Amino acid sequence: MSEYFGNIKTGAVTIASGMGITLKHFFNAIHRKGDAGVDEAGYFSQVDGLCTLQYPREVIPTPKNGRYRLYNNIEDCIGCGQCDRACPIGCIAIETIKVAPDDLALCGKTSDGQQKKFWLPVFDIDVAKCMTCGICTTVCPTECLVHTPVSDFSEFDRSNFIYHFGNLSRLEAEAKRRKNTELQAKAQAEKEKKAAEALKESKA
Amino acid sequence: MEEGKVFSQSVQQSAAAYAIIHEKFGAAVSAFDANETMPFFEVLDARLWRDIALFMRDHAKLKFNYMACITGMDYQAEEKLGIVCNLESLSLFNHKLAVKVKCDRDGGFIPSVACVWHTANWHEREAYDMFGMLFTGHPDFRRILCPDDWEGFPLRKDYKVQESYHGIKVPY
Amino acid sequence: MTSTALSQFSIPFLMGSSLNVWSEALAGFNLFGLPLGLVILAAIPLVFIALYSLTYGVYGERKISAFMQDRLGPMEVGKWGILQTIADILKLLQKEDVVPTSADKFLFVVGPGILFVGSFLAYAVLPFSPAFIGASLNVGLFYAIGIVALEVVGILAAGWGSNNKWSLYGAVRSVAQIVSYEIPAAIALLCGAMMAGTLDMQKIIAIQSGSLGFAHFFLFQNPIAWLPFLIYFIASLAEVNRAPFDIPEAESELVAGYFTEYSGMKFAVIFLAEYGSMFMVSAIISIVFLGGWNSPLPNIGPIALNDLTNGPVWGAFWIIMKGFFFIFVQMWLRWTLPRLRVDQLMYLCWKVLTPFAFVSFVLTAIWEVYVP
Amino acid sequence: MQELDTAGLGSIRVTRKNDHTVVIEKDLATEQMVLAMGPQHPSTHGVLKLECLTDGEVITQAEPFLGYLHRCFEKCCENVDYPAIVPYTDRLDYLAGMNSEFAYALTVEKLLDIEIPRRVEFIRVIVAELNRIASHLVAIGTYGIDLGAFTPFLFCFRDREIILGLLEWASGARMLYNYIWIGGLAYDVPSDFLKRVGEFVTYFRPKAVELCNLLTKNEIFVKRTMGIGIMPAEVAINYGWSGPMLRGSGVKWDLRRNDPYSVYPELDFNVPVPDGKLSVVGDCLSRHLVRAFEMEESLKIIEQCISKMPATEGFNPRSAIPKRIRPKAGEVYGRAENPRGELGFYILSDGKSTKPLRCKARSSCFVNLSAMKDLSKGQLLPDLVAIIGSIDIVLGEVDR
Repeated sequence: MSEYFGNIKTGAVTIASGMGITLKHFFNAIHRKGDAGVDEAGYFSQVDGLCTLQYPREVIPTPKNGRYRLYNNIEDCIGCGQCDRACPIGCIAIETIKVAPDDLALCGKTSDGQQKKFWLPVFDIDVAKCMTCGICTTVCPTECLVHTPVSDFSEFDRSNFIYHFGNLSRLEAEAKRRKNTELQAKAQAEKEKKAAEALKESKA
Repeated sequence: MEEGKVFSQSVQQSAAAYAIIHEKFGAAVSAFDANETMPFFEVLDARLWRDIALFMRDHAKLKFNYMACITGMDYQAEEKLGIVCNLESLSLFNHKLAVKVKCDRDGGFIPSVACVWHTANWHEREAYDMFGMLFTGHPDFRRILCPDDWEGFPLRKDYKVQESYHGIKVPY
Repeated sequence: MTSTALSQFSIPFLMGSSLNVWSEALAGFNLFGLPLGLVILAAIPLVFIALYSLTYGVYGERKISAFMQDRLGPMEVGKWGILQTIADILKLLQKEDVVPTSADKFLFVVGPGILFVGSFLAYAVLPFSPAFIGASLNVGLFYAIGIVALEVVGILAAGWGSNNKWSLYGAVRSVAQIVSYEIPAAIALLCGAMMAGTLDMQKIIAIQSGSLGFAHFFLFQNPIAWLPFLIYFIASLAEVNRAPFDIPEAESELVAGYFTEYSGMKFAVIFLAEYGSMFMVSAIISIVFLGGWNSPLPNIGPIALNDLTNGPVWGAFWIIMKGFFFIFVQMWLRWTLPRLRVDQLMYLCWKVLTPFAFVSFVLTAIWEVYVP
Repeated sequence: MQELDTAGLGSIRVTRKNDHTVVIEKDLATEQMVLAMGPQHPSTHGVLKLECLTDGEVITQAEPFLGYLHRCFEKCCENVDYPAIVPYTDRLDYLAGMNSEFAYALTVEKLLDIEIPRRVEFIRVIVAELNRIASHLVAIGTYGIDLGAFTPFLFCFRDREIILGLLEWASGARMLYNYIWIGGLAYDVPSDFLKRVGEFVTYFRPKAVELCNLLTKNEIFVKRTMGIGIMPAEVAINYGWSGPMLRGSGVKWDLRRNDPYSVYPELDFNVPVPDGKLSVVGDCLSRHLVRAFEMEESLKIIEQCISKMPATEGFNPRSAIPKRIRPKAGEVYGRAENPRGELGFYILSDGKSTKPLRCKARSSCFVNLSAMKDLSKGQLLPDLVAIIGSIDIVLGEVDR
């Protein structure tokens, strides 16, 4: 019999204490917790209250080193392809054209003075496949490929997820390729001429 | 234990456990490979694997009552499939040991130890699902992760992905 | 609303404060011989029912649950999300009304209808103010207890009709629950009726009126009255499938219980029937134990608070406020407690509530007979 | 005694007694309903399908079906080199990314046998324990929802949001970090990160007590979970259970204590095991209690790590990371104590390539779930939901 009444007593007591907690939260609902980020000093001194952030209007605090949208500062990119090899998913596509010796100056240098040896007509990152692991940003020698803390980059059309960072238009790229093929053809012709002369001398 | 190299305490415990097994099963059990990261021995005669398992679990000084996992393996060089079982004695002797059992590539049989450790039930189904070695005496033997009518065994080294599954293009 | 009802009860209460003067003038207002004032007076509670149960009950629940859980609740539609429920109803209106092919079409359609009607039929007998009562039956309380059972038919039709395993579970559970919780509920209300000596809702409330305000309420008249009050409150929770007893539509087990297959307006009908019956049950408990439209404020010497705050329109205010208080407690319980299992539910009903209901019934009888 | 024909619906026996009383015995064969608690169900914690044979509310057999979230983790590992597998291990148990990375990094470091700086070890323990608390908060919150209590879930996720913020501040991502690399860390923790973690510990303690009063002590919660899904200790070991499940059955086995790794031997924390006073040993409630008390232990560990943390001058988190990770030929089975149990990695390397020859993940939820078939025999449907909630499965780790 005592177990029967004990059951009812503990039931009533625990339900009452549970309801006390929810009522305390209900009456505390007049305060709203601030929207400070965890990286700000006063985060834990904010008042305890409703902690909803109304997303489109109030922005969700992300720290400066957040790893979200990829960005490639193409001027600094030397086209080495390290990031393409390191990416576990392989969502980076790079095409490079060797810079002809005479327009090295035209191609320019990276911000820290390194001479760039490749044109970059195509540097595509398929952000839909990217899992923001950040390995490409760590292997990049000139650190031009970085993650920006912009966490909301949703698109309506899937093809917009392929980010094009290449800095050559198709025509320029065509021109550069033709120039390279000519150079190669000339170099090839010289080599044959030299080989033919060497052959003649060896015979003579 | 040929060289005089001093081994860590856990490897010595495993060696002691191996000695008891070797003494009972003799030839059916290969030499003890005392490497630091995972000491193991191989069961040469696969048909005895279930008896060895029962012996390891119930022997007074062994008491391997906890099976951590069974890993399916594809030894392409030796044209064999195999499993690696990590066994451990929980809260009794605290020693660990790994056991390897091999069977030939096509239509190979390994006796199932699902009746010795319940963990083996699903692990063996997964090993079959991924590698295709058959486990005799398994209570409920079918694929676990892939769909039942999937062709081929995905984790084999010579596995070619099927072109389409129920009309859905498979290669990504 | 019949004019006799008005004359029979409102005259003694029309005297006194300004609110009464205003409502009396409105009552007397005639347009081309048509008693327009009476129609307006009658419309107020009906508008309230439609406004409350269709919109602000749902909005209130979402806001109260949000505040209890450190959330904001709906804020997008309207100033503080006020128009949220209207937006919901419009959304549900334009949703396709899917009737599953293998469903039993007639039962599937009729189920929500019976459910909605069952929960709103009891409003006919609720006295919203001394001047207004839908139908002043002299067996009002008996009718209210009886009509609640109609919901069971609606739930069973909906559950069985949608030919879905989960709904079948939900429906069968709810039949067991509502039918078995009728007994402690009825006995607890019987204690109230015993104290009043009549089943007529108006008379029950009239007996509880007096200059001392809340002292006249049955809850304080009888030392044991808190027990039937508590029993009826718990049993009423179970009857409207609320809080710890929402087993028929247990979201986490039965997906959505008996209304899994419903979408569009049928879902809205079931959803609002629940809120309708929530208010109905709170109104009954406040009528029987807390003196429906009587104001709880006592007359303290010269300041005649009680007389100031009584009268036809004040009456409607008081009963609605008491109803809202009990609805708040129901919501408060829902967002605190986990759900009972079916067999624990039956244990609570037959092993705890019913015996205590009989005990309180006997004690009230002793109190009524021996103590003048 | 006369047998009536019921066209195969069971037997009806009518016996006439001498005083004209008639006794009718009926045992009609009621058909068992197959109920697919399918991959899309509110309380299966992910895409798990349970095919239940139900006789009324009682379940005679519940057969789990897996594979809906199988992403061929082991096949991917064979085509990607060692450091690039780390982001894949986050996606195994996506509620405890740090712990999974920790287990993988430990295993490969055993193969490489390189020496890890002490500060790296302490940072790893702090972020792993923070992730354990976050994972337990999800487990307790969703367990409350399974039984109908919505409010504790919201309190749990409000506090978990702070932990995710802290981990995002340290590693850059909220849930899938790629932070613990093989041999070190991706970045050092920001300057006043440790102070903020200390503030979090003092902030969270009263909140945990409030959560305990609201849910764990609630009589209805206790009635719904006590004495349900009882698993005795030996059978739990035989099923290969680990983590809170094994400790819930009364076996005092915690890898941080029994097979110590990293700096855990230097830290003192006790391993909570139910003693039968608050709950029946081995039932759903004791598994829940183990998780609740473990959060308190994790807070203690974090506090000790903050006090013992070496200074940061001249510390480079990537100092011990070899240029090309090409481990020697051999195989290793390394493991760590994940919030859901023992996550083990078996790695076979042939010494020549930078890609593992075979990398198997021994997932704790996969093994804990295998006992579901026997655990759910003869239970009621609502109890089946309570049992699944207490096993606390994450389908990412079950299906790999």
